[in-house]
Amino acid sequence: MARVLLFGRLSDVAGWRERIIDPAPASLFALRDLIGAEDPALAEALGAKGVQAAVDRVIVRGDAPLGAGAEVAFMPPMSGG
Amino acid sequence: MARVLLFGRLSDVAGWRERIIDPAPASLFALRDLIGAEDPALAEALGAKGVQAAVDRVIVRGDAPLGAGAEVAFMPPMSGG
Amino acid sequence: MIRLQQDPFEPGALLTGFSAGRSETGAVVSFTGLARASGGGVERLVLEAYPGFTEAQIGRIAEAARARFSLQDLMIVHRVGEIAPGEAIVFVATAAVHRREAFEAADHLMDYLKSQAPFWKKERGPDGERWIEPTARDISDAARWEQERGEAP
Amino acid sequence: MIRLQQDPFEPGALLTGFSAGRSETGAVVSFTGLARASGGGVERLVLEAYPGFTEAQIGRIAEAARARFSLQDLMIVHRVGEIAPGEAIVFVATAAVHRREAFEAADHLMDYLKSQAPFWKKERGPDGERWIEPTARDISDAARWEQERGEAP
Repeated sequence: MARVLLFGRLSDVAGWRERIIDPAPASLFALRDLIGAEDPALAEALGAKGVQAAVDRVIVRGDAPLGAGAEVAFMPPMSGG
Repeated sequence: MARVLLFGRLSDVAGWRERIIDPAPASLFALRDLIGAEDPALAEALGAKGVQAAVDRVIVRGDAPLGAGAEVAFMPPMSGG
Repeated sequence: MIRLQQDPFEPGALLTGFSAGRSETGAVVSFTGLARASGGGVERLVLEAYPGFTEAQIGRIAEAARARFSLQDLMIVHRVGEIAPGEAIVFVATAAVHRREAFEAADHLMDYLKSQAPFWKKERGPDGERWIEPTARDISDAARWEQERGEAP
Repeated sequence: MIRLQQDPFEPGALLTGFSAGRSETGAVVSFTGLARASGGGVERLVLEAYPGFTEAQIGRIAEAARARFSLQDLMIVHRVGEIAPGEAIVFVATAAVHRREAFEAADHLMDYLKSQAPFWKKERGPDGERWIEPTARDISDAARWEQERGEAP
């Protein structure tokens, strides 16, 4: 099981903000491909420049394994202040 | 007649803050020499690095003529804030 | 002190609290970011955060500033949710013995908050909604601090 | 707004007034200079001004900042007379559309107030009185702005 969170414009594109994927794929890239497979617009948005992923609240560059109950967040470029 | 103002440590050295000199000398340097002539410690302090003069509230570099009723200020290095 | 909040806050009241009782501080710098109406084009700014992660990342940004500058104290308050034009979005304050450190630390904090704190912002106006992404200048402003240390740009 | 005053002032109250009703301002930066006790070595700071001339010179410093940076507004409040440790000596605030201008203008104002505004300051403590002159850093800080424009250092 993995909990997936979308932020910023990604949740607008997908039409959802949070989702449980069960069973969870073994890796971040496999998870990204899975949620993108059923939604080409989301797949494109997830692949856009500057989109980052965090696994269990740690920013990850490249692929990463997903543990049991992982929290995976996809985040467009950040813009505070 | 000229009104002479001393600021900061200059007034501590001289023991006065404001003085009317009448008749006034014709120039700033002549005025400075006049008030320094009777007080060698003040003469030295007026010649110290960074001491500036203003005539009628305009900073003057070098000598300057003094008009009737001039206000002459001698100012050590400024330090606001 | 680091805080995220939904409710509006008053920057002056925060500065009053931050400056009080500082008999060994020489310099306090504050930055307040305000929501702009853009001539009526923006009715609300909507700020989204990643609860838990956002606070932790701001904590890391604060630690980096503390490690780099001689600070006595710092404060960061950031709004989330809906913000009306003229309301404060973010308040940062720094306290130091001398002014250069206080200025640079506040500047540094803002540059990183702008480009590396997990917030996503959209403008809502008469013509609908629009996501705001960091500008090229936001990115180059944060990069200044890396270059100054001789790191790769 | 430029003001010299004998009475203590509260920096937060000034920031509240300065930030209010700004629906087209993106950034407000404030600087507050506080009197330091220096571990008990300073009981009072005594600030002397040249009435009339000091206000005029601060006005020139403000005009230079307005000419150089895209500012919407600025405020300078400076104490004169006796100042206790922990009390504010000076408050500067700047308002701009973007933060870089607000930061740089506040920094610039303070550099010039430190070295070119007609104030003279002494510390009074248990060991007597001592005049404070601008430090080498105060002078080099103000010189930064000349060098950046390619003028003689």
